[in-house]
Amino acid sequence: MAKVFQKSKALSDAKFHYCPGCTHGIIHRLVAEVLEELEVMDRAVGIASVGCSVLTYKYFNVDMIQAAHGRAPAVATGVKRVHPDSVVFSYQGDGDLAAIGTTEIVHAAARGENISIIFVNNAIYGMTGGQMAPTTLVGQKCTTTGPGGRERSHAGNPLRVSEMLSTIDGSAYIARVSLHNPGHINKAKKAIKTAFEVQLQGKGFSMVEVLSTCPTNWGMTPVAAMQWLKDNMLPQFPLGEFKKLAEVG
Amino acid sequence: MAKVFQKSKALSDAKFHYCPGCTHGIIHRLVAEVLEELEVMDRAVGIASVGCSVLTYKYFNVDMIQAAHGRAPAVATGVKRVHPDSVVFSYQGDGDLAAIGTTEIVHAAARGENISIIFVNNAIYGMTGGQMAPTTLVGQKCTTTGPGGRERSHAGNPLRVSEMLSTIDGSAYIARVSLHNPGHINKAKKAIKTAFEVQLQGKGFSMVEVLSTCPTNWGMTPVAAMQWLKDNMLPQFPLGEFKKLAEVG
Amino acid sequence: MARVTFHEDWCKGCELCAAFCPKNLISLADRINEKGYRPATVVDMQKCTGCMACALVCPDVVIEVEREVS
Amino acid sequence: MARVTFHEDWCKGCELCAAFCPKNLISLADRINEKGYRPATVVDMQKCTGCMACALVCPDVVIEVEREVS
Amino acid sequence: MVKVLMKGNEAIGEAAIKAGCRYFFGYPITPQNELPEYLSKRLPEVGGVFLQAESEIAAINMVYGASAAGARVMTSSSSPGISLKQEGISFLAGSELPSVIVNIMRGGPGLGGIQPGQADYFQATRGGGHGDYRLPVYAPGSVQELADLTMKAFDVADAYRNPVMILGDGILGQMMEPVDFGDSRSKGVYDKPWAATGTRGRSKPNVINSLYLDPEELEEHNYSLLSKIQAMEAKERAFEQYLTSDAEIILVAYGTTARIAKAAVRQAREKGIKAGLFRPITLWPYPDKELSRAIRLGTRAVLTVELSMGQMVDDVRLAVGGRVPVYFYGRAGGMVPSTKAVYHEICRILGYTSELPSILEKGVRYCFHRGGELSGQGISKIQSAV
Amino acid sequence: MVKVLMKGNEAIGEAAIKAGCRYFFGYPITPQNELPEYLSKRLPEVGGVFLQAESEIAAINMVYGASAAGARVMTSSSSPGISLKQEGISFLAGSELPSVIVNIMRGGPGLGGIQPGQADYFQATRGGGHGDYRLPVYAPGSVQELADLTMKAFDVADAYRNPVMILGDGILGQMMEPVDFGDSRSKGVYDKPWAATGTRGRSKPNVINSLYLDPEELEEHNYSLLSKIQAMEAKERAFEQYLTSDAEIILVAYGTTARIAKAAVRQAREKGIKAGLFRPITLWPYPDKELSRAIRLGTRAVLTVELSMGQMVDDVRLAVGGRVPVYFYGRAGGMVPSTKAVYHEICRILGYTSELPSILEKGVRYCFHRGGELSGQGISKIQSAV
Amino acid sequence: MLHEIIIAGFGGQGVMSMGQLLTYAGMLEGKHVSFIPSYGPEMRGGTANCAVVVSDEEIGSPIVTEPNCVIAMNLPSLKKFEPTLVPGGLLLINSSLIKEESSRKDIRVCRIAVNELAAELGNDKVANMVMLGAFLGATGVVAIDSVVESLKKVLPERRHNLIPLNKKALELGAVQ
Amino acid sequence: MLHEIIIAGFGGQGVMSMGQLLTYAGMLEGKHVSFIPSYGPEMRGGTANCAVVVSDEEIGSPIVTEPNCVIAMNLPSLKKFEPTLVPGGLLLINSSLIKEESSRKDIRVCRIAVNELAAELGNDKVANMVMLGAFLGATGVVAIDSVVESLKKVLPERRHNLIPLNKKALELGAVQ
Ligand SMILES: Cc1ncc(C[n+]2csc(CCOP(=O)(O)OP(=O)(O)O)c2C)c(N)n1
Ligand SMILES: Cc1ncc(C[n+]2csc(CCOP(=O)(O)OP(=O)(O)O)c2C)c(N)n1
Ligand code: SF4
Ligand code: SF4
Ligand code: SF4
Ligand code: SF4
Ligand code: SF4
Ligand code: SF4
Ligand SMILES: [Mg+2]
Ligand SMILES: [Mg+2]
Repeated sequence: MAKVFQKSKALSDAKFHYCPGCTHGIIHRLVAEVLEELEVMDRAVGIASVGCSVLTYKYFNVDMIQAAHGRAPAVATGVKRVHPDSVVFSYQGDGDLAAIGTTEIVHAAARGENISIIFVNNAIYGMTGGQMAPTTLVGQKCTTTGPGGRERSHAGNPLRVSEMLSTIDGSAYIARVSLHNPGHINKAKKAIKTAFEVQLQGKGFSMVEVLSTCPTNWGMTPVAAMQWLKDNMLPQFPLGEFKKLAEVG
Repeated sequence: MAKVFQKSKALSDAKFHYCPGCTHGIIHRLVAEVLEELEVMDRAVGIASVGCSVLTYKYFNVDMIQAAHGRAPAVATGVKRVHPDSVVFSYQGDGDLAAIGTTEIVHAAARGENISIIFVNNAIYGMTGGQMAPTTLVGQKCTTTGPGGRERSHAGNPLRVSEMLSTIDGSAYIARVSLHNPGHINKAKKAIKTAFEVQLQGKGFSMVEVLSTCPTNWGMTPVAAMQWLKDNMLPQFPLGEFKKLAEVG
Repeated sequence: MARVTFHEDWCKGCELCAAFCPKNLISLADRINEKGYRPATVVDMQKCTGCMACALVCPDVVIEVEREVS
Repeated sequence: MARVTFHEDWCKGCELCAAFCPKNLISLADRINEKGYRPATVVDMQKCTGCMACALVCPDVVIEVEREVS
Repeated sequence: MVKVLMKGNEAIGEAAIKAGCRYFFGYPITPQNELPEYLSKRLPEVGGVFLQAESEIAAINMVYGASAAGARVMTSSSSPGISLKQEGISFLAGSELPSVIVNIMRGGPGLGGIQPGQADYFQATRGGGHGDYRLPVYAPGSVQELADLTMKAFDVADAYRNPVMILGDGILGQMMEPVDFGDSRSKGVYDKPWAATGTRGRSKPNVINSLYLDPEELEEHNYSLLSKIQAMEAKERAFEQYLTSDAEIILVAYGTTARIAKAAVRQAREKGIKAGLFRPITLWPYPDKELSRAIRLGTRAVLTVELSMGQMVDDVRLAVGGRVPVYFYGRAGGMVPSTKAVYHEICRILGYTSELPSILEKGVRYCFHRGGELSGQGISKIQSAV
Repeated sequence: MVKVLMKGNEAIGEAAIKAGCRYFFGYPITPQNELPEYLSKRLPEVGGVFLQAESEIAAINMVYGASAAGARVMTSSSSPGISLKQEGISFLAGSELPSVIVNIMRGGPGLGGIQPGQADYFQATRGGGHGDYRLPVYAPGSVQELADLTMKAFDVADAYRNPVMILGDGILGQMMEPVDFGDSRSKGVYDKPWAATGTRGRSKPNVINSLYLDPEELEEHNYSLLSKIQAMEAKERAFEQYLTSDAEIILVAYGTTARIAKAAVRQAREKGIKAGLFRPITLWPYPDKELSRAIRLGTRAVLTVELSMGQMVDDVRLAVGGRVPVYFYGRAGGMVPSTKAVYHEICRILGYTSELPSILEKGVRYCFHRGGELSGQGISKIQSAV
Repeated sequence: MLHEIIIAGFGGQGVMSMGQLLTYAGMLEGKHVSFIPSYGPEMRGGTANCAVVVSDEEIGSPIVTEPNCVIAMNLPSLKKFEPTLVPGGLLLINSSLIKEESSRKDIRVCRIAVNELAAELGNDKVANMVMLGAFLGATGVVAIDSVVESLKKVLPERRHNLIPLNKKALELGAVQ
Repeated sequence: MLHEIIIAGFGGQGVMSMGQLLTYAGMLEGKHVSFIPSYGPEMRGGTANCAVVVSDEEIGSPIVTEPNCVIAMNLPSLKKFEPTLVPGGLLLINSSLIKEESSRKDIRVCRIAVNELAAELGNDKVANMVMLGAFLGATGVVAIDSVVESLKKVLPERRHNLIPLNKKALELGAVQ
């Protein structure tokens, strides 16, 4: 018998600190496997953002930089401009990327910055305890929405980041994937791999938005959270490749 | 004989400080006429941003607030939430709105904030002396582009803000207009009027992007600048109504 | 019949009005206004149609237009 | 023939593997691991197809899968 | 006069409502989240607006707009988020817009940690932002004071048309104590004829602005701000003295550390050691004259205790003016000195060596002798066994 | 050794290149635009990268990334833009990332004006950002010094793994003076084994980080930062003394105002008045011991002159320690005191009343007497006819 | 009297409610009280603790570094806080989860199998109330009635049906 | 000698180049020099001025509040800077644009019709060089040759053809 599935070398020995069933762990694994398969571990530089995944710098077996809340794309830009041959990625939550970090992500895309973004959309601020995120669904209850959940007339609409960034000329690859079952997890990995390949080909900005769960702050079991993602997030956040430059292989 | 054209009451007696032939003055007039025609002068609150138009607070005959660079939409939000019956608009340049203020404009749109934005796109930082803007065209020479002008591979692509904001669910009316001749100036006024009407109807976020000239920093006569706008900006920034909610009258 | 009036002291001599007057009626005067600019002026007022093109493009609200209205 | 191995000490008992195992082979053990969780386990290993569904959804990289490869 | 048991963060929220504040704009950050969370529920109940902004910067600029429009308005954050608000705070001061800004401090610099800290003292008291301006900074020492000073802050903000800061720390924000809102309310709503509300019949438009391109005009504006600063310096200082009148050593501490210092002073008094506590309640204006006067002939030393590497100690030295040595004892990063450690510090300084443990408690210590010379700088890294 | 005539802003740029800086990230703002504009041309010529960021915040975080990746890197801005960088600066300090930050100060607060100012002294010298950290702050007084200190700044930044600030003002940035870059270069490129470059064969990944969730770890980190701060305090202070050895009055001023003060001192000496100038070149670490020592038996007063309402005067008072009265004279908003006004101030303080004009020049004046008591506070709003 | 109490355990063991109820009860009895929770990410699935002070006089420091009572609901808590107890202090150990004995000889130790006792009452969720009862039985810091009174104030109306059970748990603990 | 000079005029009158050339020439002669321009939006279409110091000794303050020479290229500049001249100072007036006379009696005044003189040379763009020449003729702060030398350094190679004309203008000014 052969091992057909084992932990990637691009993951360190540190145990994840995430809540039971939190999909951050799945995404870590996918990114690590892609880094290993593309053989770029020794020139990869990852940017950890501020959110539950702030400690990613402990989990990836590559050089890592912890960035201020929302500023990972700017930090990634700094790294990439100094070492154009490095493989630079950021790992950001929806509060980090789609709220405070909007300017930085939009302009990294507009510059066609040759970096890859892993965007974890779990429709909530996980780390700070369940406040409303820009991606929170209308009606979804959070600690700052009041008992009725997000009200469209008061707090507006969930931001569809992939659609927005696709309109920007510098973006080369934009995809939205989901983790709600093993099949989609495999697709998510394919998209992440494409994103890194786009970077390796020097095509410009790539981002994969990963629909994820936060069982703790959604107040559900991990299994129920997967179902909730499927039932509620997919309609608001359709999956697909929103942008793929013709030349992207 | 009757006066068919005269200065609007919504303009103060202060003379504009703009350079000769600068289209900021035209836009001021259009906004003023709309405020007067809609009879909202006494409940209008304008937000002046940081750019050549920073002194607009001297020119409009309505209550005005000068905002920090890029933050006019947030300031407008503060005003509108306190006085929902007021008519709130911001007047922002492309450096202000599309660079440093990206987060604020995107999220004002996402909230469906019921305000109107006048977005003056002159493809350059006017006030600070001609540096590259997010809207600067590829090849356009600025004081910070180097002699070859903006290089796509280094500084990326001009940001098409109207297209980007149109993808956001909270935006109710988004249009791009131009001032390169009297006919288009009239169309620009119509769009501005629609934007304010959308606000009066409580439909949500409205923005009119006005393609404008900066003869001084483009290094041209005002007349040549109008032609340059037509020849170079229109292809990159197509005109039109990018978003008009069905209900918008 | 139509007439355009220039608030000369506001004029900056940018010549936009001149460029867009369909009748080519506008030119800059030789005198200098208080701001140091040569102000725009119309010599041949009879030819003015009151089309307002000049007023619409003037960035400094220099121009008033009067015309016969029916 | 296939086999799954659990690095029990990493398991947080989230039950995602159990939910997605097409053969319904996985359940939580009664014992408690060092982190205070009931770890996932497979009783009827013969039925395992090595489909990897469990490993793919496990957020804590607990599971290794072995299988006959041709 | 019913006491309720409340978290500090929530008490601030309730006090704001009692003070007539109806608008809150903020962005989540630990350890102050209970404040926005509380207000997200409470404000709509009283007809107010809670809006979660897209960032701290957006929040402070929404505050700018709401204040410009005449409202009583608040924002809150913690250290890194407050750094992001510095431009906005400078604008509020420059445009003379009243507002209340809460900083529930945590460990820094950078992302630091989320445990309590007092290392934003400099930032709060002397312009983290650019330009000449000052904020009244209140340093509550209990949940009751968090409530009382929050209410006061709104009045002071309106009276001077100036932003005001409440400077707490993670412990104060998270702790529960009984609090009595009583009939305490703010002095009521100030008339704001300057506000940008739409002219609504007013003949002259109102303009809110901090730009003065003409340097002579800007200088005049600076002078008028300075006059206001001087008025606040004269009238708005607050402090507490505890057993200072005969003290050989005066401890100076604020907020959480003042609580610890008070306990240490008691412990010292029980042993017959004449210690006292001077607790500034306003960190700006600093009660420097009052502290100066507290130092008498019998005062042999002043000891500043902070959850920092030494910041308020500058103000203490300025007040003391070199007359007695100024000692500093600090912990950092979320670590908090024990009452006993502070007591030992008192004993060490006064020479009661028999009271000292064999290994001193962890902490940073230094001393400024008369005339300002620094000495005895040291970091004890060994945690005492005690 | 060829002198070239250069604008201050451009001299900083050229000096950065001479120091091996190859990366610049910035955002336009007056009065420092000539610096990024210069580098947008020069950096590509030497194989470097000039990138205009989308904001000051993006710029400082690009600096963070480039520095983390091992590069010598610079950013520049002016007052409001520097306020926006405060979180980033705190992160740079927390993660121990060397970098050079230029602030060409203008009038504040808020949008203020674009004329020269010195009102960001507090922000620069004591953490505009949150947490316990310090930046070496250089205050050049001429275009030559702008160049020399910029080069030095890169070395100091790398030596201590700490951000360093160049604090100039609009006049220094805009003025032209001859400058000699000579063979002056930085000490060369520092080895940065800690940088995040990709492991490239290194066995252990490098991590750049300022987060320490465990308060004990964060405290250790704070202590290690403090040790570095103390080392910089001991070794990196710089200052100039001019005729202080027999001075009855010592003027203290930096940057542009030091130039004016020097001229006023000369004017006084011509009249036989014993004035001297103490010019701090590092504002942090402040040369407090040196200033303290400059005060001798014959020193009757110290006069601080600033383009602010009084900020550095705190450091002067701390150094003087109450031994002689500390006077302050300041202008604001872009207005600059004339040499004669400063000379008059000297005469006024020393009692040479016959030298005084009938109306004193515009400005803010106060005096801290021995022991720190404030007095004689006043704003002269009337511009003298002189 | 000055009571400085540390209560510590796993996230889900109701440690915070114990502390808050005790604090509330103290307040109802007119005593000076304070409560400080641990906070932050370590709570998530990890351990939680709180410091309660109940005093007849004004409270100096609400921060408890040298408690005179420690309630340890799990082993890590015992390890962490046992050494901080003042000599003569009281240590309450949840013996349902902690098999280890205390190593100190200069303190008073009570072992209570709160999970089993709660199970006796038919609801293991009230294990924390059993422990709180035990604490009150041993110290009398506040009366059980005051805690019950506090429950009435803290619990929403619709959950008042739980009060009798909680009261039983407190009383059961108190007699251990 | 210490020369403190203010040069002021409209934006397009070449006021900054005059100042820079003078400064450059001073440097070439081994003197101590400094140059401070006015900056900011007021320059846009408005007025511009600069302060030049040329000195044999180290320069104290480069800021000129009491110049010993003022060159006024237009009326607003005359109004603004004439009062700041030290008694005995030199005032150069561009009489092509300024009809007004100086109101001070304690200073030296020269009126030069620089526009007309420049027109004589066939290029009104060199009016500023005529004025600079007049200033040098009156004061001898630096030699005309040094200014010509400076032009060589400041102008890009392809514009060196303009140097003879500028030299003529300087010389023409110097003999006024
Ligand atoms: C400047 C700043 N503001 C706020 C915070 C507090 N904060 C920490 S994480 C976070 C948001 C986390 O949400 P998200 O990015 O969605 O990540 P998640 O935890 O959901 O994975 C916030 C607001 C901070 N650390 N810094
Ligand atoms: C925080 C901050 N950053 C930078 C500036 C400097 N600044 C003033 S205006 C401006 C940009 C103006 O460009 P734009 O918004 O396009 O307006 P325009 O002048 O072209 O109309 C900048 C960067 C500032 N005042 N504040
Ligand atoms: S809080 Fe949510 S996002 Fe964060 S670790 Fe827990 S489940 Fe994951
Ligand atoms: S610089 Fe450009 S945008 Fe500004 S006023 Fe002049 S022409 Fe208009
Ligand atoms: S109204 Fe028409 S025709 Fe008359 S001057 Fe103006 S543009 Fe010319
Ligand atoms: S467009 Fe207006 S400002 Fe321009 S020349 Fe004509 S009248 Fe004058
Ligand atoms: S490999 Fe497939 S069949 Fe085997 S345990 Fe895992 S999910 Fe079940
Ligand atoms: S998915 Fe992983 S962590 Fe969750 S129960 Fe299964 S093995 Fe354990
Ligand atoms: Mg999230
Ligand atoms: Mg622009």
